[in-house]
Amino acid sequence: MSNLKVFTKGLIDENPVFKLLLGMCPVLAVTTAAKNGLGMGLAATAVLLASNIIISMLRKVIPAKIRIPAFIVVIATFVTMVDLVMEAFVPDLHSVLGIFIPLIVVNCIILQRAESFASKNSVFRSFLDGLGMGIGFTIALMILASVREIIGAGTWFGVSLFGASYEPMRLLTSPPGAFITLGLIIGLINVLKPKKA
Amino acid sequence: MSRSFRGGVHPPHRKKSTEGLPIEHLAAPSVVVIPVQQHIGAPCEPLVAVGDRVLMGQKIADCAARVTAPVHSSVSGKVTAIEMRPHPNGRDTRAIIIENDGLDEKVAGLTPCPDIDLMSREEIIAAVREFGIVGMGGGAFPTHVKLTPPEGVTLDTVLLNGAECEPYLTCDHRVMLEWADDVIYGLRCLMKGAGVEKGMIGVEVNKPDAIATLQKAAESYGNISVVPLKVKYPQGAELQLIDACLGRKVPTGKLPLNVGVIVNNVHTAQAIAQSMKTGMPSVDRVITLSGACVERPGNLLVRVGTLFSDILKERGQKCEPKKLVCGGPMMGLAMYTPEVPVCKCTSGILALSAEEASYEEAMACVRCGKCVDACMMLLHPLFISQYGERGMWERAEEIGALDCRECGACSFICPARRQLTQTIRLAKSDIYANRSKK
Amino acid sequence: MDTNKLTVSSSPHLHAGGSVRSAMLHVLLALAPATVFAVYYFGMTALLTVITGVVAAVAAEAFFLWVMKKPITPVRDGSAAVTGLLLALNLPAGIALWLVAIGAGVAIGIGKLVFGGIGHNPFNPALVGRAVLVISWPARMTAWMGPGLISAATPLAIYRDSGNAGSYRDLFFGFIPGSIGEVSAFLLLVGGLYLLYRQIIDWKIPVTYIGTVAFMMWLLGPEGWFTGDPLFHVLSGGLMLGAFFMATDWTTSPVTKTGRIIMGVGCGLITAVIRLYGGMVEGVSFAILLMNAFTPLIDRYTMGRRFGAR
Amino acid sequence: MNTYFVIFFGAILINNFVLTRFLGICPFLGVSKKVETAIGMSLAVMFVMTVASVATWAVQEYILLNYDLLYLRTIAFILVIAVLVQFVEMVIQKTSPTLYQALGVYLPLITTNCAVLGVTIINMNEGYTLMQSTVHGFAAAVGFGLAIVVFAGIRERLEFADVPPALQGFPIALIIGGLMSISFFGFQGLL
Repeated sequence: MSNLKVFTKGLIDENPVFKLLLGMCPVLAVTTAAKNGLGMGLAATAVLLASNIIISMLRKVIPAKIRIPAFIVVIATFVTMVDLVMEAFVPDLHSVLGIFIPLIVVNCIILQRAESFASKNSVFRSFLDGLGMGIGFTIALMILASVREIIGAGTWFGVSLFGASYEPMRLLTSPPGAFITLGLIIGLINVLKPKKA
Repeated sequence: MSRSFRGGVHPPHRKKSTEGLPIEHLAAPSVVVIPVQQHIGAPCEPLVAVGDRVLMGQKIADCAARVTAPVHSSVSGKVTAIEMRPHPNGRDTRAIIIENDGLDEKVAGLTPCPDIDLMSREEIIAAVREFGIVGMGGGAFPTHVKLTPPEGVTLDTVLLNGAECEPYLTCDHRVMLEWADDVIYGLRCLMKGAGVEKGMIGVEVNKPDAIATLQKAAESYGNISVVPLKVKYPQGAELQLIDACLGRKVPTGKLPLNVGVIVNNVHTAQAIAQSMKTGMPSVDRVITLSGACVERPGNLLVRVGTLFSDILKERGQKCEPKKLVCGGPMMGLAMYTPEVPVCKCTSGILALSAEEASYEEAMACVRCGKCVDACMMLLHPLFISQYGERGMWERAEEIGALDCRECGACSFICPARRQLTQTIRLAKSDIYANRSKK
Repeated sequence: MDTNKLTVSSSPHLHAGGSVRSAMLHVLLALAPATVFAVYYFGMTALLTVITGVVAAVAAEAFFLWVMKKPITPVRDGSAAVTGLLLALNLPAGIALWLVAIGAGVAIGIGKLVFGGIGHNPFNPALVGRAVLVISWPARMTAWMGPGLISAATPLAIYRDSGNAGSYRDLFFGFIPGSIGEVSAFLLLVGGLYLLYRQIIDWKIPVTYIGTVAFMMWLLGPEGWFTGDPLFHVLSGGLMLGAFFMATDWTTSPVTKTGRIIMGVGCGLITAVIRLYGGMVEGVSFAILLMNAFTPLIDRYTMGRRFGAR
Repeated sequence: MNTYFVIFFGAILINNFVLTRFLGICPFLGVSKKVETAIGMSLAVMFVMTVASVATWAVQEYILLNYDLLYLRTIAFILVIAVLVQFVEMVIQKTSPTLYQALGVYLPLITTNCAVLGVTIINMNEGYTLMQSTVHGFAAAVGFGLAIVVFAGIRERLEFADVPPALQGFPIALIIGGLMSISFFGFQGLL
């Protein structure tokens, strides 16, 4: 696999949200507004990048038997750092995202990339993989969050789009709307890009 | 107070056109086609060869197996062929073809049996076997086998099935009405043959004349009772009949004899009586010919081996039948050709018009639950059929696919026109096929 | 006889004659009295709402089937029309028609066709449509009107605020503010009895549903045990409409006998809890939706003993 | 008593972990194809979440607060949960082989179930006492179990449905999740 492919596969072909269906909890929970989606995506990308690099560096040191606990400790460390950094610099966003920042620890994407990619590949390739996956995750969050915010609140990044007479379909920003919107978006992607036989 | 069971449906009776018509003798046809297998069990081997002259009542096929019944010639004449012919069960079966000489010359040695009081139980069972008696309600199970239950089973009741719950059919009704004494005599034979003291006849209350006549005929026998049954399909299903008459439920996977009962059709009882009294084996029976396409419907006494086509020709056709059904419309089989013979278990021939045999394209199950309410076995046909369609036989078996008796009530009632009975039947055969593979 | 013309098919060879389409037409017929009364009582706005609901639902079904490149013949089974009518009857009089159309589209699209159409939907489509509208536009969905489109509180809201039940006669015959189709308990009862007579619905769900609500409301009265007003609660809100026409929906209610009783009692309990303690004054739609979710499990665990089972 | 009542029913009906809080979505979507496995999973989760609530409360109270290590909470909790799951697995394996057979396969999956870590963090954020944490942990798991079992029932039925190809699998599962979430909406404002 070329380095380019390592980077781009996470964007579309193996998009963690739309194709691999990993890390669904924050995807559904924080996508009520585009800003939250972007914040969550970037936080996850930071953790993903850092953990992929470190785990790749340590891949020959960590014994196979305890690799999962070891990965979790590495990931948890970075999550804690991101958590504290966000609390210090973007407190508003931090409080909106709430427990989903610490929960990045158990986000399947990160552990899955550590297990299936970073622990077997070079540092550079792991970096590309983490970056691609992180951006793919962020894009997915952005798409879902944008749809939900635009229809469900009539705004995008807090900017009113349709004027005061628009009555937003609040379903989309409510919990049921998260499930239904994501389901329909994935369905739409399946229609537009049929699986290769 | 009429008795009944849980579940069931109310199909249109459509008995009006024939229930008032007395039994007519239909002249024997010029050629009869007598299958060597007209019963459940081992097929018989022909005892005659092509070119032989056979006489009426002569045994022309038999077999040494336990579950089997001999076959007799229904006419006198010459055997012209022994070959595979279409059979009402849908499969081609070996049949003895006899050219009727029209003489009805009876074979020598047909002597009436003595009065049953003078016969032993074993003698009765042997006679029933030799007369080739099988269940004439459609089951075609050899009657003498029912009379000899396995070790450890105690019988106490013989139950005659006179429910005749299938629409159109009226032959049992006429038999009970016209030959009530024979029915009672046959029942007494069966009781003695089975070694039991109690006899019962279950009849749906839409045949009040038959109930009254039977009650009168049974008057002098304190141990025989006539049970009026609610008019509901399938009241005549063996297990439901036992439940209604005796309040006993045959456990899953068991037979009526496990609750001390054997069930026979009223026509079977009448045939036994007839053979006992004359010595002539089972060579004819009463069938109901009906359906909108038949010009002169009726209840006809016909020789075993008469082709459906001959009967239809004799009685005339008003229109081209869309469907030709052997038996009743709920459980009977649709024939692909009229060139099939009447067997001992053929209770009716229905030439149905397109209108009667209405067919509509099936749609998705809407889960109305009507099939659940209709199922006499208290199953859930919609689920069994769905599992069956998806090849999920284990789940289908878990929820009772093998308990299905294929009465057809679920398909009949389904507003989405789903072929539930058919898919369950397929699921059952798949389950059995899977089992034998293991 | 021409052998080739003989149809060979599996038994049985007779059919009871009922069809899904005829059942749907009977449901429409059964809803007709209540609908006509609504038009008389609320005026033309009710008629427009009903027409919009039915037309939008049928059009949505045809449209989505066309988009999915499927034959659009299933539209003829009448189920979309029933969904549209039930949705319209569950909306307040005077509601904006674009809302009705969106509700009908959602009901058919998300409520039914994403699952493959009739028979496959786990939730009652009309109620899905209504619930989406309630969540999205709560203010519009609770702007109740009396006749002449004058804003008015529903009896349930008045009762909750002041404990005043109003006239039973008005409640029974329907001279009260409320959703278009829910006001006349009497005419809904007539329609429900018609469906029972036609054997399209089973008595178990409506009887246990209404009975449970009545009992719970009597039991948990405002002044202690057994001081409630069961009659008021039975006659008010969407209970009659829900119990006879929506909880009994074939596809989304249990098929077993015991299951249907559980369905009715469950709906009754949830409705009572929502009315007594919930944030909404009405609880019928969400109670039925929640029990719809449980229906597969109910069926699974209430199959009961088969004939001859030991 | 009333607080416990509110915590209990709140966690099941109003703030259902899966349907409203979006915790434990992975097992909700992944282990819900059959009712039996869903029941097994929820029993395992109930056990682990209740015990984890107690254990993390102790860790927070006696270690993190005492030594001013609150910033290590995430790491500490995830380790506690991982160890706990391992321990539970070993205990069950030793004591009850039947239970192990029923729950064993689900236990390793629970470590990465964000509902477990989530419930412990929520317990701390809400400032629950030991008893409240325990009740909340158990109730949250009951809510999770209720959602996943009901969901599995619907999904099993949907095997017979003619779902459009593009929506088969996860999309339709998400839509069902949404509709279930809608049906729980009636309890808003309760308590």
